[in-house]
Amino acid sequence: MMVREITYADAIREAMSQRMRADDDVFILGEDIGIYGGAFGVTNGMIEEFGPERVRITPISEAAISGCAVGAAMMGMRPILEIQFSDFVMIAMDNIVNQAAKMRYMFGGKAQVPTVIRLPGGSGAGFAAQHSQSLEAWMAHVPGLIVVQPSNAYDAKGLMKTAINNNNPVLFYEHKLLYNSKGDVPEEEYEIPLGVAEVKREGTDLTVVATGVMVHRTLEAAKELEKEGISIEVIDPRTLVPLDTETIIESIKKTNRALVVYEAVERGGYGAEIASMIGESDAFDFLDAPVSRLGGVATPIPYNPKLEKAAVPQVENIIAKVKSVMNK
Amino acid sequence: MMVREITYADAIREAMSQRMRADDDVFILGEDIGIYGGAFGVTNGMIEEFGPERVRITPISEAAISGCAVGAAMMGMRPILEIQFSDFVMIAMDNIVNQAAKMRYMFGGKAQVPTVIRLPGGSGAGFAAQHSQSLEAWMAHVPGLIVVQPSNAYDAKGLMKTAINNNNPVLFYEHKLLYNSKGDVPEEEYEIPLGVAEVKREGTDLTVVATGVMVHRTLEAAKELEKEGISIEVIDPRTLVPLDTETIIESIKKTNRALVVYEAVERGGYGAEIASMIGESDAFDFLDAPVSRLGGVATPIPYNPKLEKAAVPQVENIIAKVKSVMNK
Amino acid sequence: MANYTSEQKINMLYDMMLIRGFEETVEKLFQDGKIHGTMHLCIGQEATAVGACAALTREDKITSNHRGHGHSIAKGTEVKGMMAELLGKETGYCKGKGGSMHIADLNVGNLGANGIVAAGLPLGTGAALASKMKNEGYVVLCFFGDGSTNEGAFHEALNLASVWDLPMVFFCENNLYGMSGSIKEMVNVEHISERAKAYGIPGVTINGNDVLEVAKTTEEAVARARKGEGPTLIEAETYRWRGHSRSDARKYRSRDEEKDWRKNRDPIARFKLQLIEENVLTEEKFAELEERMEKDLAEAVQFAEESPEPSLDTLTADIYA
Amino acid sequence: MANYTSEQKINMLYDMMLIRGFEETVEKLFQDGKIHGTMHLCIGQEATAVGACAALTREDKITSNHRGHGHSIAKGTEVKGMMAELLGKETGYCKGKGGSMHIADLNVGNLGANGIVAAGLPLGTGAALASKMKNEGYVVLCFFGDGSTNEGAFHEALNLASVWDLPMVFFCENNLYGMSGSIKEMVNVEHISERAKAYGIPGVTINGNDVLEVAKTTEEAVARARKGEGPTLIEAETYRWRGHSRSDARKYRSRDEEKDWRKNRDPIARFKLQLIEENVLTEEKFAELEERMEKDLAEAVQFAEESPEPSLDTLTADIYA
Ligand SMILES: Cc1ncc(C[n+]2csc(CCOP(=O)(O)OP(=O)(O)O)c2C)c(N)n1
Ligand SMILES: Cc1ncc(C[n+]2csc(CCOP(=O)(O)OP(=O)(O)O)c2C)c(N)n1
Ligand SMILES: [Mg+2]
Ligand SMILES: [Mg+2]
Repeated sequence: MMVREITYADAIREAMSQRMRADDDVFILGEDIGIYGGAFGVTNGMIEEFGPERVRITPISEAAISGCAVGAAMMGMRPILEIQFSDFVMIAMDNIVNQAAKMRYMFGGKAQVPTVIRLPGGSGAGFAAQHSQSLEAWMAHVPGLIVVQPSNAYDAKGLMKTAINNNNPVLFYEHKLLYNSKGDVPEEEYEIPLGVAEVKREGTDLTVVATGVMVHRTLEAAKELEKEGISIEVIDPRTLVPLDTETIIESIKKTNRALVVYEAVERGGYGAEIASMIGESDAFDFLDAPVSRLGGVATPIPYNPKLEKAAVPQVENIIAKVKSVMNK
Repeated sequence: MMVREITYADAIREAMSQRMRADDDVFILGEDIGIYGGAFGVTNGMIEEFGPERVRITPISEAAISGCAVGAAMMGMRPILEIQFSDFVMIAMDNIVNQAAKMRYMFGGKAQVPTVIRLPGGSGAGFAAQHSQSLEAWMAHVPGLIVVQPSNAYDAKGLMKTAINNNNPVLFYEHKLLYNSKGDVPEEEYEIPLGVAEVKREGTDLTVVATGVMVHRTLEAAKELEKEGISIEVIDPRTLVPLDTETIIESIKKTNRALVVYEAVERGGYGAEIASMIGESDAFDFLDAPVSRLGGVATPIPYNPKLEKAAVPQVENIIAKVKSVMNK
Repeated sequence: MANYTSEQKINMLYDMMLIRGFEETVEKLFQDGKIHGTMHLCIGQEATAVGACAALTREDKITSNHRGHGHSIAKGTEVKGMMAELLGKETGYCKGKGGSMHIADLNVGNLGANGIVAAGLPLGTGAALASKMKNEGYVVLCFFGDGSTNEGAFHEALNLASVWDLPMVFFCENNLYGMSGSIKEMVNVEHISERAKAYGIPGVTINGNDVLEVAKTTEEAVARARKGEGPTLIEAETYRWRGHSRSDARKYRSRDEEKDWRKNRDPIARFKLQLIEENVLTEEKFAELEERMEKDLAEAVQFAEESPEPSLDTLTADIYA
Repeated sequence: MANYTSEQKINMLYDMMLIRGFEETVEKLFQDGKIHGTMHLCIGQEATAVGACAALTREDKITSNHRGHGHSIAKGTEVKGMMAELLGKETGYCKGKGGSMHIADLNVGNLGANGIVAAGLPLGTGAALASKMKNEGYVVLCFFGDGSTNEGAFHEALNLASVWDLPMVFFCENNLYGMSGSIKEMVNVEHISERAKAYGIPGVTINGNDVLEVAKTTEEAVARARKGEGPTLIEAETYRWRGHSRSDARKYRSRDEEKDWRKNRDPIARFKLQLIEENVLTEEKFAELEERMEKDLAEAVQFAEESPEPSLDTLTADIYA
């Protein structure tokens, strides 16, 4: 396969474009996704290739456009909806949670809702409290939804194809800070299966389960820790629902220590689910220390850059937390 | 104090009415809360006493009326908003999460939002998937919000007064199945502090932290288990944010075993936060068994009553789960 | 504009009778404790459901709301499967998992009732968009009540349908109340149909208890939609004879008002009389229809009662495709 | 209807100049990397902010949106604290925690900018309700753009304000685009003001670049609101000279269109000329105003740059009251 270095944003665009070339039922809709290319340039050039019928610029109406995506999916299309910032999904919650997630079940299996909802999330860009949240835990709590959170360009492309071809509503969490991060990505289409985590780094002393941008910060921390003789294994679940519990559990049986690192507010974040799952699994008997979590501070995201950084885990926080767990 | 037996619904009404008599800034708004008395009769008779200015019947406009409550609170009123079923809060999420929860912080402490949002939740009444959810975990994940979940008439009255007098947005989760449950309630006003759990039953073998309607099912289970020689301690946190971690931890240090029981979908529910918190606390070293959870099945709530019962923990499930933890 | 044949008119009358009979049966079963949960009966509103659906082909779609039994029957969904669903049986349209507020029958273009007020409108825009993009030619008609026009979803959906010229008909059943809220106090316009102006689409107010007027008006709107000229907002004035749902003392309206609508504006009595005057119907024929209806409903109830409950292991079936 | 004194007119002109100068300064600081995040400049729209606020008393309130710098300055919020906020400093109106999209100054009735399109409207209904219930007599004016009128929150808020006769003015700055979306393609009405019909309230479209016309029209609406006659929808036509936010190639509109608005419809140049013709202003006086503006802004920048950053321990301060 021909492989090049492209960005996370390019990878998402490529996956969507390749699916649109292959499948007439696939189309994208959202605010400013036409000539503007979307708030983060992810759809740059797509309207030029596919035209305004399949790259549908919408009014600023999150309730209508999310319902439109769900209704179109129900009738055989495969819409990809861009919510400009994941924070605006508040206005689309009814269509996602009360409609899309439950429709198949409520109708006795007689409908399906193959739609992908793209949600750029996360802090670090100075957009403050209403444009920087990480609320994937909400969606992961809702039966009927699939929740995907790619941490790099390769996964973003592969998971996007998987998401588009999946027959259920898929919440696709992208991270603002990752859009320009580059990685090796094959030109050809490929799928990454749901519920298959990736061991990003092998280690012996402690297993860190990290999501999204935290995967990178944890890998950086791992380098530092190695110098101090601490060897950590880093696992990126890649998809929260379904979750690859087996890979996580097996790793912890080996390392005997577990830390879950996530950007979302620690309290009630999905890391709490992962930590609880570990505690209830048969890895429990292998634990030499409590399963620990390092998540975001319980605060709205502040505008000031120093405060903003302090609100979510940084490399140094991860290093410190790993050490404290090692000393337990 | 003069004490009578009244229902959970009566207790909430009495607390609101007493506050409205004492404080002109307190008023209620919502759909059908006038002569209709609200979907569950909680506001019966209030419009007759307080009139349409302070018992404001609204159009069916959850986005406007939730924003209206927040804006009025910001300007010195103390609105109590009834969302007819907690499931409809989807349409009010922006006002609660992006506005009310963050306003004080975003404005550098220059505003406050003293409003109570009443959310009748839970399953068991045959209302199916869109009228039976338990999504308190969403709110408990959001900094800036307070989350209250009374399990009985006494707590409902005391926590309602506390909520109304609190200067922050308070999500007040009521349970459909509890509205007609009776309890001893003083006529006079009283407050129950936030963040103070109640030990509903003392025990020695295992601590169950249960919320909402699960408190009652757990107490029933406790009676059965006692016959079999298993003594469980039952704790009702009463408020999820703030959470009384100390009472929970101390209890577990005594019993050495912990189970969290909740109605919400187990995956990603607030019980995961409680379980993780326990695992990370200094109760960890006292644990003789993994911290376990018993929550709702990962399914939309079905209409058929047998299936509906099977979707959330019942007394027999709690008994079985306790035994399995005892045998670990 | 179709001139309905005698047979078509008789079918319309029968459907209206079947809807009312169905609702009365459901009410009875509810009182007998055979149906649980809640239900929203459409007795008194039979002409809106039947008239609107008479203007649709089987391929056309509808989205419905919480008060959806009539819409379903009018669109061709069968009372057997509906009754079984209300009894929570495996043979119900939703295998007993949906109940009254979620009956759907995609085979006849019934995209489902909905428990969330106004939610069917955004969903309808999506179905209409699919029709347009796939060139399938079907039209989507959304049923909703007067009260739901104050939801943001109503506004956003009508605007989207208008700017995209979607093949849709927005059909508002104005029965004067949204639960206990009198529409006169909930909006500041004389007619809901005036709201069409905000979207640059036609809006019309009609007598929702005259099934032929409803059918005629809807046909025009459907024709417009099919031609690609975009959506229409139809406001059909009618009245809900029963309470909002299972428990409603109806303190918010007067018995006189109720009596007036029942006595003087009964859509079935009106149509029956009209057909008799047109010599399309006789009392004998009407009696036959009643017999047939009772038989159909009796069979439906028997079918529902004899059907098995869903097995416990179906609890987690059909969550994901 | 107030006839503005020369002094008032000069103050209006100065406020417009100050707003533009503020935005140009912010733009420069952003390019120099001294301001991070994003910003939405209102250059070209100075007359709407100043004209609307000229019709308000200090006790009256405004809610604003993402493009709120002009609204804040016009309502009396000081540039020092605003600039400090944009630089993320402790002395900023939000102690450095809010930034451009969340500047608020309750002391002068500025209830805050908002990062969520149309969110200020429902909040405004609440403030107006408080005014009514507490008998405080203040009016609430909500600023929002053309694009936000397609949000459900717009619909629900206008309806609620109308049925409750809330003392409000809904002020739409129609600058032809919502980000990249041309309003012509996003709504099917000629004028946004036509949407008032759906709520039974007055709607009017005016030249948003004529500050006196804006002030006059707003005054009428405010008077109406204060009398308890309910809200008014004002659509003020204007133009955003800059891109939507920091990074915008403006491919969705033509350079000619931009040139036309800048050359021929500059609200400041227009008002300046008018005041000179009225002999209220001279070139000398104008030069003085410019000097004063530059001094005010230079002081603001210096104040902001010299102000300390918030200390890390304020991270979790002011979350709960
Ligand atoms: C979003 C939402 N808000 C409120 C409700 C509760 N509710 C169910 S039906 C109804 C009244 C709807 O009135 P209308 O649209 O006129 O329909 P009708 O019942 O009169 O047929 C209300 C308030 C709901 N189901 N969904
Ligand atoms: C709910 C929501 N949707 C989308 C956005 C992204 N967004 C910010 S401003 C804007 C355009 C708003 O247009 P308009 O209301 O006309 O105001 P203008 O920018 O033209 O002043 C959009 C789409 C948002 N902030 N909030
Ligand atoms: Mg109605
Ligand atoms: Mg605009």
